Amino acid sequence: MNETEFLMWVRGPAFQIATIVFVVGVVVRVLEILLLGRKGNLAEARGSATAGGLRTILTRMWPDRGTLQRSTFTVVTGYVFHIGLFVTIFLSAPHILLIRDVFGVGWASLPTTIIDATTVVTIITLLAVLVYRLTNPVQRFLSGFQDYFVWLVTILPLVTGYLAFHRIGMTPPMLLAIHILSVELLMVSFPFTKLMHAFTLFMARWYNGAIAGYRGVRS
Amino acid sequence: MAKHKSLLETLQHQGISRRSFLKFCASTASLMALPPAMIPAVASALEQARRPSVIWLSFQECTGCTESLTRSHSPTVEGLIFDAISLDYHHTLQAASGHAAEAARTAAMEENYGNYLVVVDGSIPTANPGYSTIAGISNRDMLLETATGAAAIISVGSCAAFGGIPHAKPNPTGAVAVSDLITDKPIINVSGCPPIPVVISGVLTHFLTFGTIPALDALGRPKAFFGQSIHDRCYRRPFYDKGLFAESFDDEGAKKGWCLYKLGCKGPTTFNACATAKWNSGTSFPIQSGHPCLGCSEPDFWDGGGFYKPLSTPTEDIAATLVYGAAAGAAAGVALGTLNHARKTRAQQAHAPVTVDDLEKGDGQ
Amino acid sequence: MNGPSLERGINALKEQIDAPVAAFFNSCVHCGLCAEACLFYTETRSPNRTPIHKLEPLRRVWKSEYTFWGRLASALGLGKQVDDDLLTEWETLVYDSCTMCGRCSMVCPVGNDIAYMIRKVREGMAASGHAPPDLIGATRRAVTIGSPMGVKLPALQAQIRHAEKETGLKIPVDVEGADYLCTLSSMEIMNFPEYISAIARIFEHAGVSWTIASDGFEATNSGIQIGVSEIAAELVERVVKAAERLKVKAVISPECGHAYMAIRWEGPNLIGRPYGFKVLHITELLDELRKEGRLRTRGREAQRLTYHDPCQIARRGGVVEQPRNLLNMVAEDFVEMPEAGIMNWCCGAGGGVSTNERADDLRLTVFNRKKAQLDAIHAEGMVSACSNCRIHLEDGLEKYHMDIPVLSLTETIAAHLADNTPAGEGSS
Amino acid sequence: MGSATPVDGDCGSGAVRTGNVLPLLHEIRHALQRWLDAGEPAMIDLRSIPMAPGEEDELVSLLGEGEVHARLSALGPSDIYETRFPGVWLVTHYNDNEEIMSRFIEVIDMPSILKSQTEDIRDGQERLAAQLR
Repeated sequence: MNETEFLMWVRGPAFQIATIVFVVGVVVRVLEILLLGRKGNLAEARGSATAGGLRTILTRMWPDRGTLQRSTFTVVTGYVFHIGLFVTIFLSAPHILLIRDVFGVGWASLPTTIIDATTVVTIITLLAVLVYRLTNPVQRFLSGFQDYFVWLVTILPLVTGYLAFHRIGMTPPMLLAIHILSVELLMVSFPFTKLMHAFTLFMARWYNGAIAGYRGVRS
Repeated sequence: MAKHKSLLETLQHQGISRRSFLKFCASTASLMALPPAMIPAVASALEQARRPSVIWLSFQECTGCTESLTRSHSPTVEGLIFDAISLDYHHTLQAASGHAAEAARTAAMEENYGNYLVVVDGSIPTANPGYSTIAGISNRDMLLETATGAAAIISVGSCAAFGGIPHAKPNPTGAVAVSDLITDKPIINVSGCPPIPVVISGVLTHFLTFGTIPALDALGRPKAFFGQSIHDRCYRRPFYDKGLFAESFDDEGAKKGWCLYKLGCKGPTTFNACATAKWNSGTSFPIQSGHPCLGCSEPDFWDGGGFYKPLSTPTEDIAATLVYGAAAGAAAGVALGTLNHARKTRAQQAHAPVTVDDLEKGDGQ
Repeated sequence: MNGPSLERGINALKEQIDAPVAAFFNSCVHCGLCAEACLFYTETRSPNRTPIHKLEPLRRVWKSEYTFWGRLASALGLGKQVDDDLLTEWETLVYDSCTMCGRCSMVCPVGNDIAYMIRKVREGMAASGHAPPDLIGATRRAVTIGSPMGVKLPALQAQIRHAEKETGLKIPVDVEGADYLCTLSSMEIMNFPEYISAIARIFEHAGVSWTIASDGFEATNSGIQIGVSEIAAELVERVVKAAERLKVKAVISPECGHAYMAIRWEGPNLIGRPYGFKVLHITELLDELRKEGRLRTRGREAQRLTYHDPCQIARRGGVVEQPRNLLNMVAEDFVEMPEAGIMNWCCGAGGGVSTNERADDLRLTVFNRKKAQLDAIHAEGMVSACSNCRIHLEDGLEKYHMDIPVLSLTETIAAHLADNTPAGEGSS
Repeated sequence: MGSATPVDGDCGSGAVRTGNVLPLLHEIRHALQRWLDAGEPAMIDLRSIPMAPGEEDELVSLLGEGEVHARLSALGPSDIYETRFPGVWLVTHYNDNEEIMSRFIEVIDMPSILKSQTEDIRDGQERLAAQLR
């Protein structure tokens, strides 16, 4: 398989396989959660579960003051790399083209210099996050293979994307192929790991907010 | 014919001055993409250079490569080079035909055994030799026979270099590149569909001037011309960096000359000298005239997922895959969810009420 | 049945897992933010006290039972299973190191309600024989005697007589058709009988029709703390039956956090039917009376007062503003602790921890968090609305040599009642 | 490289810039300094530098025309002139059809191509002698 064939395989069948694994896996996991169901609440409501659920989905984007003060590093790096991932994934021109190609909708892209800088910042942040995970007693205690694996498959597309953009080390078609392949690895890993939180956190926040909202608590 | 004269002698024979020769050397160095500091070295090499014998073989091709080369009007540098080489066999250009033509080829091979240069354009069919024959000889046999005594082979055009359009899916003729059949000779791939004329003559000049193969990239292409991507040398690159793209061929962005990436430009993965050497005597190149690069100098460019499909997009129908995937996922999810639900119901049925006496282990109270 | 077993425990966990639990476990990214929200971690710095880690038994059952890959792994003999060793190890994490205060549930960035799941883990722990002995004892007393502290009706009657003598008021018992059925926690009966006098005075002042039930006075619920729904339901049922027998409009939960959780929020779900009456916390009722102008006070406490939010009443129960409205009636210098309200820190003794003698040292260690909050505001007195909190707060303050009185909100209001002019004519 | 006159029909002529003109001018400035300090000449092949349509004209007009202008007739014409900046020469080689074959900026006191070559002098001397014979 030469470079072009490899690139075509990565853009073609491999992307298709990754999409299938990703979609099937995510849908299965979401349904597995939802279909477990939960009992209705017989206690007299003080507030609205729906309003509470919707509210918490939004408000959990911001930490409470105490958490911000006590866990500044985790909160700040969490913001930086999530925003970084969002920007690099959804506001870079080639990615928007992919989205438009698949879904038929697109939007304006950011200049490559900004994407480039964001990528560097995100990579550095993720490295710091790894160091913190290895050194912070709580995070190290909680972490297993999956936590480090997920870190790896998250940083790989950023690194390979950076290398592909700057054409470092290999020919551009090869770099592009490796970049796409790293994204496919991320997609395939998604349904089997905590990466699922990208979808399920909305459900978790919803349930949390609904349970609290029913009792008239703003969680 | 003064076959064994040096190039300088040939030029002097034509009454060309030393100053003209220096001008020729300067333009030649520029043609070969050598830095101006190399001009004296080019001059001293050209003083010694002998006219090599060249056998040009055309297989499954469209003659576009020859057309490209001969577009340059004489006496250009390229023209002068043709004065300086002995083109002993070329279907399109030779006067001889039939047995006489083949006899010229055989004679050139015998006379210059081990020293002649073979130029190939077109791919070679392997599925059935009958797809392309010359004088009753299959392309494959002719290539193998002619290559035996060659000093080097120059594969001109993407067909000879990588299989090109004949090699595109489903490749009915079983077309292959020269390098798929010949492995024991130096091969220089001058890819492109067609290659830039000055690149063809630049490579010929290099061989003529220095008698050596220029530095090649991983795909066997001279680095001097194929060392950088179209994207890296594109004058529209600043627009890419700023995120300014033409969205269609007739929108404001297109009129303002913005980047053509979204229209499927393959510049980022294509290596060629178009952006600097340009075409039609340096007039323009596709991107300058508002069309995305097709990536014609890359292997399998024809199968690259569509000329107008951006590089970053998948080549398969992912929207459909998503729909089918979601449907399959939903079916599997509902099935698994139902099983989980049954499992939970069973657990609830198996539940035995816990009383205070059930809390303490063993011989407690 | 025939005693606790691992099988029964795992079965109980299987029953407990629902969509929220699955969503929560799916979402955890091991960020560790819940650790810094938990006083059992912040005051001990033991990483294994990170809230989400305390749920490991439930997580393993969820994974191996309700996920495709977990089931596949189990079928292949892979994957981590729940065994008795695990449950033994987790017993102290689930009961001694967690008050189900729910502070972690408020900070989790993906929205995991960890306290909700701890409550469920305890069902499995109890059914498998991994509940702390003291909690088992208290539960046994609650079921057989009627109160976790062993308080029987005669003890209550003695306190009622004492209160009647003190206040000169008749304390209504088993009065059918009263508006409100007041329940009590056995701690109030044993440690803070002044509470009975206080509500008698306040209700007399406001003209509230109320009663105590001789067969449903105990509001605390050991079943909820230990994690046995059947027992919790049985205990709730006693109050519900009394309320139905006396045909009251509402049941009043006393100054006790988990009692409020039990009767107000868990009760109908435990007994499987909605109530025909309302349930109010005493501070909710008092605040309603205040709004209606039926509660009038005079004079104010001069010392700098603060309010400790009992977790089950505020964060888990939704009663946050009412106690503050009441305190503002009688406090000259009311000051909030840092992070007061729904983000307030637990005292460290809820959720059965105070019943569990094994955890005494730990609960006093983690009281340091409350001490830091108090140090920040230089409070001269602390008011709360949970007798369990109050006992532990007093313990803690004593241990840390802090001279701060701990007051009951209801008693403080009672002490400042205005002269009893008929409602509507008051113009003080 | 692009011909001396801008080509009509270029998409976005004038709007597009590679930004290569200014760096080139700086390169020329440094080359002049080196010539002054060390007598080291420099030569820049304009064919090797990507330029947007119109940019090369901009460069040429910025350099302007100085005192010396020469035209060769050797394998087609060559246009050689000193720019406004003494020591900076623009050398353009054409073929017989007046198409540009190559174009250089030379930083030197005089481009070597202008000098008479010893071989040509010898040749000329022989031809003169033959004529006088």
